[in-house]
Amino acid sequence: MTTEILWWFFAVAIVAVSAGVVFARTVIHSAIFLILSLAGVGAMYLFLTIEFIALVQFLIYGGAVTVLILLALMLTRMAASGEPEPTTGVQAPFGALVALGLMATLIGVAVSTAWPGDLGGSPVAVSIETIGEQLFQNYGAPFIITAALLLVAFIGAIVIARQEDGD
Amino acid sequence: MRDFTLFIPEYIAVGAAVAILAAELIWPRIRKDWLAYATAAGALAWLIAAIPFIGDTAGNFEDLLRTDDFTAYFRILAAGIVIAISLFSAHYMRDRTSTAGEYYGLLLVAGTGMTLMAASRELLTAYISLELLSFSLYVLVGYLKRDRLSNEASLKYILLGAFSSAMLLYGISLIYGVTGTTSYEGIAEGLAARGGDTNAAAVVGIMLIVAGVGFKVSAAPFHMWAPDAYQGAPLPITAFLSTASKAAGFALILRLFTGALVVDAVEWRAVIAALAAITMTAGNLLAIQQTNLKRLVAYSSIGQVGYMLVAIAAIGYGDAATAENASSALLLHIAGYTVSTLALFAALTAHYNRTGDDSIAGLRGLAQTQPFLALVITASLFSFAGLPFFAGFATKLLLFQASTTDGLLWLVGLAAANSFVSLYYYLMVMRQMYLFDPPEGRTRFRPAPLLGALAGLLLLGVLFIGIYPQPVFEATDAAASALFEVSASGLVRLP
Amino acid sequence: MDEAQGYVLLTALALPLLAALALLFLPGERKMAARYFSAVIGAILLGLSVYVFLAYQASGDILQMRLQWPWIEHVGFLGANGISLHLGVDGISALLTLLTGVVAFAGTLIAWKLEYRAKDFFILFWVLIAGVYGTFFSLDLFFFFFFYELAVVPLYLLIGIWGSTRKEYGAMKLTLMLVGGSVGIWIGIFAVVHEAGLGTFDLPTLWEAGRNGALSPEFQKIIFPFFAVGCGVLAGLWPLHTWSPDGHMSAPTSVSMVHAGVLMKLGAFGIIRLGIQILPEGAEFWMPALLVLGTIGALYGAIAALTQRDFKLISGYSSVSHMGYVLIGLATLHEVGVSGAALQMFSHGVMTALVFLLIGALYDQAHTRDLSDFGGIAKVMPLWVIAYVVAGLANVGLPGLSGFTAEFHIFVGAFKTYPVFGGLAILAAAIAAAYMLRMFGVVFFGPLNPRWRDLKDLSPIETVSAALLILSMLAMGLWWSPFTDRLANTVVNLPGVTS
Amino acid sequence: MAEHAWILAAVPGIAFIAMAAAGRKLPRQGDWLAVLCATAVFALFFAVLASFLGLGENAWPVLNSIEWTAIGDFHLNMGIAVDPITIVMLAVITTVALMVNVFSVGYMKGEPRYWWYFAVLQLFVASMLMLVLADNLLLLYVAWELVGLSSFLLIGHYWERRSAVEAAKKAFITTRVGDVGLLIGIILFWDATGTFNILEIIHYVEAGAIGDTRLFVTMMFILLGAMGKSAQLPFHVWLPDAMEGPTPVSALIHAATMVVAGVYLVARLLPVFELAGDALLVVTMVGLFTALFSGVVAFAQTDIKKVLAYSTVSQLGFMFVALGAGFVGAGMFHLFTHAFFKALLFLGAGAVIIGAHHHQEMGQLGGLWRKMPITAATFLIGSLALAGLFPLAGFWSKDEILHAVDYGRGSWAFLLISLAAIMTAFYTARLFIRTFLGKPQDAEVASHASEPGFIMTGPLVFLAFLSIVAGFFIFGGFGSAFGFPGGFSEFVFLHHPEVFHVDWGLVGLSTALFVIGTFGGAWFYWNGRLDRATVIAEWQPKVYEMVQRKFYFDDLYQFFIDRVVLGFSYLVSWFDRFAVNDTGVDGSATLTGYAGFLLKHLQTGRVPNYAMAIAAGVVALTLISLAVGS
Amino acid sequence: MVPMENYLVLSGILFSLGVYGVLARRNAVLVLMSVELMLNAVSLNFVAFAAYLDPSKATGIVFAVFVIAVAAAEVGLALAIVIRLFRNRSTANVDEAATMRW
Repeated sequence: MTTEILWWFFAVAIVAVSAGVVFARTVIHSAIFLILSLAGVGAMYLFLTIEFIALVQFLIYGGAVTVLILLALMLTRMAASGEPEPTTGVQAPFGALVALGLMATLIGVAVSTAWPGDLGGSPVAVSIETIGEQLFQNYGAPFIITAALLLVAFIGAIVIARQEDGD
Repeated sequence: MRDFTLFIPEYIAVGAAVAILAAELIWPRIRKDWLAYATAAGALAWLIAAIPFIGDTAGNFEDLLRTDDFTAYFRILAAGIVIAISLFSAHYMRDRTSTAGEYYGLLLVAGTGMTLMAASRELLTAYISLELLSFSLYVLVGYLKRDRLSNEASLKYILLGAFSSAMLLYGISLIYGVTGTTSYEGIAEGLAARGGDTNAAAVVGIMLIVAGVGFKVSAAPFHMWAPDAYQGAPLPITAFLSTASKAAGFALILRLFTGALVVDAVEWRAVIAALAAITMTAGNLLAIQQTNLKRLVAYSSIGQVGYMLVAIAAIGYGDAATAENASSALLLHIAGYTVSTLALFAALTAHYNRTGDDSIAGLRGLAQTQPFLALVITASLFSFAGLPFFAGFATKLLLFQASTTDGLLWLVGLAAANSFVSLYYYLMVMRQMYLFDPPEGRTRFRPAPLLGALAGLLLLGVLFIGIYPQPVFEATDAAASALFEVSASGLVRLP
Repeated sequence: MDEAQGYVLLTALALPLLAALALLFLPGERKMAARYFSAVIGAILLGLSVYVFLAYQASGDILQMRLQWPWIEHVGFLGANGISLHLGVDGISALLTLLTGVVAFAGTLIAWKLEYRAKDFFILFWVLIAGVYGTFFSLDLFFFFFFYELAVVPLYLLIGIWGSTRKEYGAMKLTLMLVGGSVGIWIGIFAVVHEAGLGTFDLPTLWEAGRNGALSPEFQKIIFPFFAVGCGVLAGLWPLHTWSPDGHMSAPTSVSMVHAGVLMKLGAFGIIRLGIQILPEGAEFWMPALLVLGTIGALYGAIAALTQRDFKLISGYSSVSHMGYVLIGLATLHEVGVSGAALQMFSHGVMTALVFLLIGALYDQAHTRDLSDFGGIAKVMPLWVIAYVVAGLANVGLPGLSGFTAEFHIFVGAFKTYPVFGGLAILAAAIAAAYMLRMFGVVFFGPLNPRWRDLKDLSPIETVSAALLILSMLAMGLWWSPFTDRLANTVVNLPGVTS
Repeated sequence: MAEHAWILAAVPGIAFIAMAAAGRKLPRQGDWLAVLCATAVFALFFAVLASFLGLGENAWPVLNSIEWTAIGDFHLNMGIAVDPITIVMLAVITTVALMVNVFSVGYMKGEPRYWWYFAVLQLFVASMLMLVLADNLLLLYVAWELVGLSSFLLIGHYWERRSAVEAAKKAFITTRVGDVGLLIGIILFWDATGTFNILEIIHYVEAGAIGDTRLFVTMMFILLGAMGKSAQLPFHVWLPDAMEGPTPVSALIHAATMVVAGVYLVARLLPVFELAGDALLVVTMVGLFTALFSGVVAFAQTDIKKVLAYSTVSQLGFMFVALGAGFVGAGMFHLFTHAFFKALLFLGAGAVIIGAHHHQEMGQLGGLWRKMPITAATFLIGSLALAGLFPLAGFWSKDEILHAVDYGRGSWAFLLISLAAIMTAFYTARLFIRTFLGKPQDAEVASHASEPGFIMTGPLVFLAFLSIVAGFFIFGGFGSAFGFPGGFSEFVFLHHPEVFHVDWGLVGLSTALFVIGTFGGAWFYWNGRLDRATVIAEWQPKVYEMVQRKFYFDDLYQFFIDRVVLGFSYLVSWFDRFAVNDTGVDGSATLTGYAGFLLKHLQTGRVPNYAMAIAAGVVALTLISLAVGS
Repeated sequence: MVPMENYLVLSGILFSLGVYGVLARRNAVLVLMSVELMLNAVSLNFVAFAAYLDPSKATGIVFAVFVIAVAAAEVGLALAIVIRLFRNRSTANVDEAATMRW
């Protein structure tokens, strides 16, 4: 019972802060909201009793990504003119329309579908072993490829961002 | 079972990539065009290493990746493309960048990504491979970082790419929710076995996936990044975008749709047909308006994607046999299209290295300043338009013929009409080259021998496929049957 | 024997292509070499064509000189003989082969005067000719379409580079309209091959399928228009004829000759090969419509020609008119009418080729084609005028010249089937007399306009090619049984052709 | 020989080719070759005639044909058929051709394109002979067109003269209109009977192969052709203009031979006409109107050749009337005689023109008989023959026609044709008087006038002789002297022979007509006085002008062509440019381009818009497929 | 105890918000953040499915892991590009990076 209340609290909070991300007036606020939202989703993973993924979420997102973003903001926020430029484009209302349509669709799908194997029961705890097993045994190939992927991203980021004579 | 030897060719490719990176780190002053030749050599080794896998049916890595003829086909295609592109780049990049190691390395990796996309029979692997290709391309497109256009292009490309891959992922998640698995066989069975009340989820999932892959192959309305990316990217990368990334996209689509989604054909075939129609029409109509060669090529390639999607629609509409024939014809067309495009860019690069002008008007009088390049450009454009003697004629005709099924004739007709429209803007290019005398000060010149030879070689390829496609067609047939022998031909379709 | 003759066809088909290839490697400055070379090639082709025509046995099989090389088979959807290089001629294509040989040779000679990028011209010219031969020889749908397109496309450059009035417009319009037409053919091909479901493009097989009901009547009725209109565009089918006046106005002389002389026939030929022979039922169903359009074209072209002031426009419109006759002849589906159509293809071919030759010869000197600028030039160019009068009289359908032979057969066929339209067609012939004589009167006769006092008469080369064309006109006009005999067997055995 | 009569046509044909090819190079530009050829044909004719008569009636008609082509069931034979009608035509053609060839040697001396003139003359003779020899309508049509062509070429011989070109064009196109009818008629015959052979057609028709209405329509089409060639109303307009040609040509083509081709055709097909309901009545009416009309118009003409031209038209009308009455004999006989005296008159006119140095307006002539007596004499004979003075040739044939009309068509036609006869006499008198008698109107013309040489007067004399004697062929006795007993009518009209008998009443009557006409003319114009004529003219100026303007026919046609035909043509060309081309073709192209132009503005270059496209696309796809799916 | 649909609905909302962000915001970094939101939604989806429907194989969780990894890499690369954009044009505004169009 308490979990449900708690869940609902978190759910509402997540929605709220996520809304904050996209609606906040200034970029920095959005960034902060984003951190909160990510954390909230991490909490959701906890509700799903899958601590591992929650951990990953906190580490990678809560840590790395947000730091990156903040860094980027530092590097890019001060425009030629001091004051922050308007951050919402003209097509916002249409965007809202489309997004609402999409939301309706997705929610509709979520509730209308009778998910095969959904016992309507509570989530089953997935042991860390299973995950490891899957990750390193069955999904070895993607894992290796991901290594290459990260390498590419790494190199690419360097190549693109690297200061050179002339910049 | 986990047979790591299946990917020796890819190891070679990636190894070569790393080696090249290292080389430049070690000798920063190394001549950049040597790196290009090294890349070509590496890709060649990759290609050679791929040959033994032709005809291998057993190659199967954990049901995640298969190295059957289909894979072999795209391996060779990818390797060939990388060879060509790296050679195109030799002078181009030498003149434009201080460091090229990453460029060539990423080129190879991108090729690998393409191969893996063709090989993967599981959504996660497919997705990762796709991202491997995409990431490399994001960087390559933006490689001329000081060039505002290049940078803008890569920004657009990556932002939209991320956006659309999020869509793709959401779709995958829905499919996963419906079928409880991500392997194509599993999905096929799951879809076949599912109850009617999961339709919504399945449909939405499929549509999101269509959007994701549609973005990759730049099908309207997901195509809008393409022209900008093409225009901004370094010329060789434009070639790579219009060949490799499209081919890869279709490799993935073929695997996925014939292996898994074909079961649910009734749900998506109409949509694919519609996409095809919109794509080809939009591409050709917009191409009419272009003044920049790269953009023109971009739009015309969008048109080509429309034609290729016809085959995918045919897979949905026809029976198993039709599906296989259509796939085979599609592969053939991809081969023809690729060769033609490469030929075109070989000539364009030679011309661009000389003049630095990538507008259509820049070709003015080329027939007199450089008849050979003009000839090559003509050949490839006519090949796109599907005129006789050039690859496009045979491949397009066979593609459409194979895709003609009951209920799809209208689309084939539209495609034919579109390729007629396309002739107009190809002729406009011809017009610049042949009808006008060159502007003042444009004198005869001879292209760099390497590019000249390459162009000639590719021209021969275009002619060969155009006149005697039998061998290539047999190869694509083998590839297609490999695609189907796994399961799809046995798959029951939902009514 | 038959096989061996098949190689004759192959030679006639390959020779121009090889010629184009060879010229490709010839340095552009060596104009003379290109000319002589092309002249020789043209002569050889003429010889081969004459041989093909004469060697065609009037009493033998319908398809002769067959040669079949498997090309693409047992792959994809293609079965045995999926696509094969299948050559052969029937009576009609034998006749048209002769036509091609004659016109091509004449055209080559006329191109002699060309100075600007002569080599490139001949390259494209030979590609064009190869396309024409290929279309006439092909007994395989794939290659039929292959060569059909091959014959159309070079026109863009040929007109665009070497043309005269509004050349870019004319070239673009002509190319687009013709290729646009071939889209229709394309769709037709897809539908037919799919519907037949034999996995082959082999024409005889498909004809069989069309006859034995493998292609249902409903299907045939739906698809025939695609072929008819698609080919019709090239045949100057009203109202899709407008490329003809403009295109001819812009085209350089020898291109006009080949184009109006031979290419337009490809269209009509396609209607026979694809329309009538693959889809007999559809043909029977749609022919009345074709008849109406053909008749409109015949009258329309003639009437429009009455008041044109540009030589080439007159010939352009009269071409529309005459191709209208061809369509009428085909539409009768009567043995005499269809033979008449075939004869008319030949007749109009040589006649219009001659006309354009002469117009070119005049325009090169006068640099105007406006009728009202001229007058009395018979004084300075007697040969030219005589040749033109002959051509014009053939155009008018004067007995003794090919025009009469052809039109007479068409009229007979038309009267047997649709008398009213036959009458209208004859009326168009009368109008033809009006516009032709009007032109004679204004341009050739009357007092000599001093401005043209020093025009030169036909050069020897021009005279030779003109004589060649006039000769073939007289041949058909005076003694036409050699032509009709070769046609008879083929025409009578066309599906749906009545007696 | 008779079955090889095609040689007659072959000889001049070869001559034509030879002269057209090499005529200019030959000595004297090859006129001797022409004359030689004409003589040969003339001689050959007698050979044919002899063998023909030798074969005897039962062997007539002499046939000789070969298979030309065959397509399936469509068979086409070509050949010749020689029967009395053919013989008559052959006689006329060969004789007049010879005369004209000889005459031309003198007349055309020093004219431009001398050789070409003779060459075309041979072409004409060849095709004319082919026309009358043909055993089938197709070959006949071929020849028909070829004579038209040579007529066109000869009329336009002086093509530097605009008027000549116009005349040639007019002749060709006008007759062409008729020919269209003829061709239609021929094909209609084939359609019904499956053959072009004339005898077979007649046979089929008599067997009732064609329904009445259809047959009537067919015959009307055929008649159109005949009217076109024979310049019957309303196709007569080309013949007077045709006088632009050299005068000998007018004599040969536009008086003696080609223009009677129509008459020949009708005579040839008369059996069919007879079965075709009122077809013959139509023929009569056409003939009558033409005869009267052109008789009237001839009054007001001042150019001697024009007068002769209209008189020709009128005489052709007579022949049609005769045929319309169903009397081939009468028609053909008038054709026969008329050929000689009209050729004589034209050649005489030619002599006058040469003698008077190309003055041919009556107003400038007059009193020439002193200067050129032979010409005057022969011309007088011709005129009298034309006017129908007993016992000259014209008298007998006109007599025959009157008789035929009286017998076949009744009194109303008889009255009208008698009126026409009077007119004939009238304008003939006027022509002769004003040209040769009275005082010279134009002194210096008269002073320079002189008799042309023998080469020209010779033919005149010969023809004059024929104009006198030709009429006697009507008598059986006279005929049998030449080997065909029963006389002309029986010879020609094998089917139901009618023995000729002189009906003195009729003789009296026609003589009366002659007298009235001639003396009327004399009274008006005797020794160059014009006041009486002018009185008439001023009494009703409108009428006079109308007559002089040939009842406005030409103006009417001109108007029709300029306003209606050409106007329509302009309309069509306009439609072709604007509606079909600019709107239909270019329009669609522009439209496509414009669609692209609109579309490209979606490509704003802004990431959010692109993303919008993607998202909207996804939503759309999803919703659509959900809607479709469920 | 919470039914799976809740999670799905939540992720749907997050996803749509992300979409809105991409469509509406002009600052490149913001666009990226929105994309991150979408990816979050996706991985939430995966995990939820894994936990409820497929605990034995837990493919979804693996997927989620990869998604997170890829997302992180993507952000890194994208930010590098954005910084380059800022260097070139001294703006991070995507609307102004619209030199190429039509």
